[in-house]
Amino acid sequence: MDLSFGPEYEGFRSEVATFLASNADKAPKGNDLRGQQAKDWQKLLIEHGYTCRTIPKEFGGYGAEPDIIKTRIIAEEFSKARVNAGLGGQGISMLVPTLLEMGTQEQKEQFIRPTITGDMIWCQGYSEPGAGSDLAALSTAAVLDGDEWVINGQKIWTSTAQIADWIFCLVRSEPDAPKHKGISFLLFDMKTPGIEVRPLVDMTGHANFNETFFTDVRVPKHQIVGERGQGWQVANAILGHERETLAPANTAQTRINALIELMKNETADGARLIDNPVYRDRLMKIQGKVMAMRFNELRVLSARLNAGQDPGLSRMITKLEGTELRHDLEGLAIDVMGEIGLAYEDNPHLRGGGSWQRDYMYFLGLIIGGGTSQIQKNIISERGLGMPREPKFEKAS
Amino acid sequence: MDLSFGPEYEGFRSEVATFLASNADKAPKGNDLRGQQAKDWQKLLIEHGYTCRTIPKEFGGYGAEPDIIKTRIIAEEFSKARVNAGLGGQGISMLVPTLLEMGTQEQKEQFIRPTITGDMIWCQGYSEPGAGSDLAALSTAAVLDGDEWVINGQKIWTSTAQIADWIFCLVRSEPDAPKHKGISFLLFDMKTPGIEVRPLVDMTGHANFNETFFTDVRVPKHQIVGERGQGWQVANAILGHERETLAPANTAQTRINALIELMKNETADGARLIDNPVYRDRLMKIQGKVMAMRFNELRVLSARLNAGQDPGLSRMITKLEGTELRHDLEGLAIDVMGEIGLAYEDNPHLRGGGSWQRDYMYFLGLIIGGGTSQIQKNIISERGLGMPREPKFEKAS
Amino acid sequence: MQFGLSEEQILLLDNVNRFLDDNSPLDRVRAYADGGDDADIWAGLTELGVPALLIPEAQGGIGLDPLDAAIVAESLGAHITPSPFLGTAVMAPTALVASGGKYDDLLAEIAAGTHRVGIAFSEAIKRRNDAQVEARDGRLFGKSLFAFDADADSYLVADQKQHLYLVAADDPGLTRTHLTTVDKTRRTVELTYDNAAAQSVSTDVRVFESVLDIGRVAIAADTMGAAQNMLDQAVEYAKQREQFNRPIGSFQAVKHMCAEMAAQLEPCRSMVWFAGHALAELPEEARVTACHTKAHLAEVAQFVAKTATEVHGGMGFTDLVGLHYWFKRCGANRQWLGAPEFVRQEAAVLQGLTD
Amino acid sequence: MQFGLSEEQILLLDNVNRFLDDNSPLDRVRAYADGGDDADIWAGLTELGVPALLIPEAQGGIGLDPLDAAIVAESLGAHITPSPFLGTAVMAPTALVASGGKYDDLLAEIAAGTHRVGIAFSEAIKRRNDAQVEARDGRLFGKSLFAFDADADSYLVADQKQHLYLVAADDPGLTRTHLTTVDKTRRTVELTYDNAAAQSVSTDVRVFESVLDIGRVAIAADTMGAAQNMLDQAVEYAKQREQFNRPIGSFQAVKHMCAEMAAQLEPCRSMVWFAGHALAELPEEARVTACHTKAHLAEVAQFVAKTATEVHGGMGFTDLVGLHYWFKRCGANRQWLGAPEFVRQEAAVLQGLTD
Repeated sequence: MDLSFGPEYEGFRSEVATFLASNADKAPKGNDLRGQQAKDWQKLLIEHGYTCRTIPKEFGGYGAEPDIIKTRIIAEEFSKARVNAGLGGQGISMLVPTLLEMGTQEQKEQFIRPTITGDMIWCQGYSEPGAGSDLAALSTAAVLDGDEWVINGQKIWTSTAQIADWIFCLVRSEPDAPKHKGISFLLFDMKTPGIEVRPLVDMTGHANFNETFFTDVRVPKHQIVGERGQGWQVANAILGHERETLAPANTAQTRINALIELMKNETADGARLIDNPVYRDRLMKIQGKVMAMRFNELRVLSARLNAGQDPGLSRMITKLEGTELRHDLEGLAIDVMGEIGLAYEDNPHLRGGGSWQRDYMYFLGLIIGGGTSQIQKNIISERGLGMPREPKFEKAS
Repeated sequence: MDLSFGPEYEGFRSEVATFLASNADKAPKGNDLRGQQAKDWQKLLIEHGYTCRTIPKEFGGYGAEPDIIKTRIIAEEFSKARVNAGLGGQGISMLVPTLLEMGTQEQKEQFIRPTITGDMIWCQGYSEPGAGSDLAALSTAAVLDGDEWVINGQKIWTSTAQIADWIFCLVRSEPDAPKHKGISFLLFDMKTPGIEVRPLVDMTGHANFNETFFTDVRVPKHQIVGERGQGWQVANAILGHERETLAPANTAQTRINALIELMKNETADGARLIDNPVYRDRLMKIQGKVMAMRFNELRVLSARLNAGQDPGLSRMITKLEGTELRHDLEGLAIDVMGEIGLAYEDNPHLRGGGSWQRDYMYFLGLIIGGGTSQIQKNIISERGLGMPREPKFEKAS
Repeated sequence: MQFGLSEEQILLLDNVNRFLDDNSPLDRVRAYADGGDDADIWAGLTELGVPALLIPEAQGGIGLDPLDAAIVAESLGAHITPSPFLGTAVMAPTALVASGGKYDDLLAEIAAGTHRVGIAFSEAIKRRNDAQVEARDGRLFGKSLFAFDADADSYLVADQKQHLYLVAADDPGLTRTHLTTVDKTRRTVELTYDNAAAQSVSTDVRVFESVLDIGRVAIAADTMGAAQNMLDQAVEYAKQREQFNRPIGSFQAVKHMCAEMAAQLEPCRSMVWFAGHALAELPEEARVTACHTKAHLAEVAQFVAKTATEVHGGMGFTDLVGLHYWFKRCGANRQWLGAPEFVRQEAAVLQGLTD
Repeated sequence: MQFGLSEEQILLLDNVNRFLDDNSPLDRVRAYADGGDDADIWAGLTELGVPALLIPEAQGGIGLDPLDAAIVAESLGAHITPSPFLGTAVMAPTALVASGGKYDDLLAEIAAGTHRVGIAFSEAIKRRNDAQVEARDGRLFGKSLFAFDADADSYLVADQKQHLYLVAADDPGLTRTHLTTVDKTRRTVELTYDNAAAQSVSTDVRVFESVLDIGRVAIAADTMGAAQNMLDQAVEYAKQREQFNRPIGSFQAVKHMCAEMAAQLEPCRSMVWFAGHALAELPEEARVTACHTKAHLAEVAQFVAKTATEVHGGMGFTDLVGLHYWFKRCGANRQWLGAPEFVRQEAAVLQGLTD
């Protein structure tokens, strides 16, 4: 057991910290993806290798070898300093790795650089109202008409669609093929006529997502990644590339510390809530779980560092357990506050800027999104525990 | 809402109470099914209509019309007085109703009277090692050889097999028929050569059940209830007859009161456990559930009283919820006692005669037995909520 | 013996349900959530006699029982209806009737739907932070957090001593500030009292307790209705929604989620009915039962609200089906008139298990 | 950075696992449960160096770390092995080593497998009813409930002040009574002290605490092993057992039960490893981590034990597959050295969140 990253990495950590100390004031504060300040900051981060670190120099990246620890150190230091860690979004996190893996040289040259500089913002067109857990059942149709695909259908959960320049989109191009073999992966401009984006308000009261409608949207034939009918493989190609985001258990740790502070400050009938043994026991239970999840993540990280080790179950369970844990944690905060816990939006008694209620709901969304808990349990039991699949009750169509 | 049974029934209640006051000393104390005292007591109870109440007089019963309230009052009064309520066992609770419904006149005359007097004790041969949740997959074979069935196979969960005179048994008589249509319902003497009974010790450390093995057991052809191949319908005929046992939520109520007493008497570091807010909150949570289950049972009872009302879901959920509740309740008792809660058998620190641990385990057995929780949830969702069955993935064999 | 609703009660339930089906569909609730009022709904409910329900016939009401109020509450919860029912038709009449004939005029106005009474009890149940209410010489000072509802004509206020006062909404000493909560189907306010004129309704703590008890049972019933409706929606959705070429309701995981909801929720209905019945008929059991019913419903509804949302998949998280209104109503009910941990503690106190 | 076991640790684990696979199969455990002894198992573990594990090389031991002890504990739990490991190899050496060179002879005997030390800590952790231990002038009075194990040569006893004493098992002032528990894989005793001669091992409460901490981590590791084994058995059973013409493991309900067990249990492994590591390397985190690990494992194992039994259906309830030995071992571990509620309370105290 060795929990240190070693002197080389501690050197890198101070380097990042030093950079942040002298440059943090240049970072944008909000989540504005469009502003000049965000682009300038992104440029600076790429130059230092603090974002787009492993993207080849020829496409505008920093061109470093993959190094999970450095990536983690960067994330930790930016999080600690509460400084914007550069542009995110599905273009950078999903499309760029996909193009690097499956795109043509032309596609790489055309799309990667503007994407990582923030000049080209993408949205993802995967899910449909009728294709959620069963994504491969998607029905948005692409019919070849001369040199153009003609697209009709509807996507949902297209976050950032309202500001996106382009979309990467799964469409059904061969309606008669088996369902996983009739899909193509297209790229097209969101300004193409026939596209309508409607904000999708969710239970938090915000429009974190959109619905996107296509009516006779015409897309040049060559704007396809991979071959016709190979879209499913293209979309899945990067599932192996784990997104290098800050470990969620660290966030849970931050949240539970905030909850402890809350319980020290809030009172009921004059008694501090931390002094209520029943709430405190719930707090301790959750703290124990957070601890277990933090150590679990260290183990996943360690397995990734030590090539050849498969993090296995410890990796598979993080989404299921991590989202439930956060939902419970935020729920406890609401409970200890009682009626004050119900405060929302412009309520002057709001605690934590309304984050307790918002995250309580948002994490219920995350329990569902990106593979519901039911799908997670299927994966854990089948891939993790080697249990038999449910028998097929009919031929895949 | 009217929770009284009315004056007529309160008169009946005092009648029962009066009977108990003057006769309780005649009742056997233990669970001995064989003793003369048990038989004399049974005879007395039948004469007064306090057991076998609705069994026709011609077969030795009391011959009353069904009256759920009287049955309940009898059960309540015997339970309150802690007096043996007469012979139980699967012969009386299951075989007799089955014969009344599906037996021939000869079978009724031959079997019912000795069964209810306690002169003929039965065991039930339904489950097999390979046929639990999927009971209809049973494979104990009965082959007709002249005027006799020749039986080979194995049954499990045959409670009272070690003392039973006779067995009512499901066997596969038509191996080539669809699985629900190849079963016959046979009756035979447990002294028939070729029967071996082995006690089945369970996690409580007791042999509450047995395994029973059949090797070339020869049974006269006519000892069949219903027709050949109709055994499945015969066995299911009485599932509609609800057994008129004392409502389990009343027992849970008794248990939670005992737990409260325990928590008032036991201490940790000198403090009464009832004064520990965390344990007390768990206690209150369980008390609330017990309350809900008690009222739910009143509703089921009421629906049964008022003909034409279907207790529906309120009836379907009692097994699932009631067994989980008791398991939790007993588990809390163990927890509050800490290491003392582990005491078992001859441990001098035993509380409640070891009932807390025993019931903690026994109720886990009940969660599983008589239709696992998974089967219960299937039933609730399909029959109670009208949700679709799982698609058949192959033809039933 | 008849455990359940009488024919009259079933008729009442049917009438209210039918009215709310027509007049409180989701779109109507959304209109309220977006800033509209509930005047037409309350007028309609008044025509059905709802505000007069608990007022004795001798005082111009209908003279029904707490169980009847619980039945109406369940329907309002199922329809997540915006209305002043809890304060105006349940808690205030209980307090006002208990004080003899003194408030007959006001009761008549309530019954006629022309006067709405809000409730400011939080500080007498579990005072948060600096909020407190003090009465001196017929005047109130301090503040109440999270009083309901926002459009009341007067407020029934409980001070620290659990004495009850009535304050007119337009009293110059009263300031009313709208407090946004997650639950947009009802509105709460903060009341600040600066020398506000207050009529003493009762200094008998038992009156406060009986008002609290019936309020808690009504909230539990509201929760029951909301949770049952979420379960019904989930079952319906699971039957219709197809993935992998079959209704998701045919997947065992989804079926069992629904079965678990039903298994937990079904006994709650009996519990709510019994709790309503006990308030009128079983005084020895009434208070503990009210506490347990309030707390138990809160826990079960939390499970149901989450699980029903999960059954709906991503759709449950969106505003499109509006399921979140029910989710949040259950969430608000959980905290109103006492959070579960504190209410269970009260149940223990009432049984002499602790101080 | 390497979060996990070193090659040496994996080797140690493999060795212990192999030995226990061969020498502590279920039949051997049953023989102990039916009244046999564990002498051969302990002799074999001694050959592997297990009792010498935590004793420094300078004192004749192997000088490994708490994490190594946790690894062995996990294997013992997985095999539900009867052995004096917890007291003799983990807790006693921690106490004896901490008291300087005073106990080198005894440590040598422990390392050689010729002396077994039992533990009587219950009264210093959470005194039940009338049990208490009082030390006066090198003599002990009173009683300890549920000391382990039954066959020790001496007992490390903590009195009310959390001072540590050593009492010889054959001291005339000591009476030892066997106490049957549900867990037949280990035996506990009641010790009564009537002027029993007691060597003072430590009056430093921190020594008591460090002994308790490592004991708790070892119990958590034992629990981890037992629970993991139950999950493994459940998965295996579900793959083999057929009902309705398919393995029950292909039913989503059964799959999801197994997935939930795995999802809860998998992080526990990391937690146990970290807790073992922290005892040696991270003194500031060690105590809180030990508490949380003990309590969290108890909760997860309770869920796993119940669920794994359910997956086995009726078979899980019988003695035939013997699953109940694991169930009961988890159940006993839950209460030993502090029940979860009290241990969480300690975690809160250690963080200054309460007194």
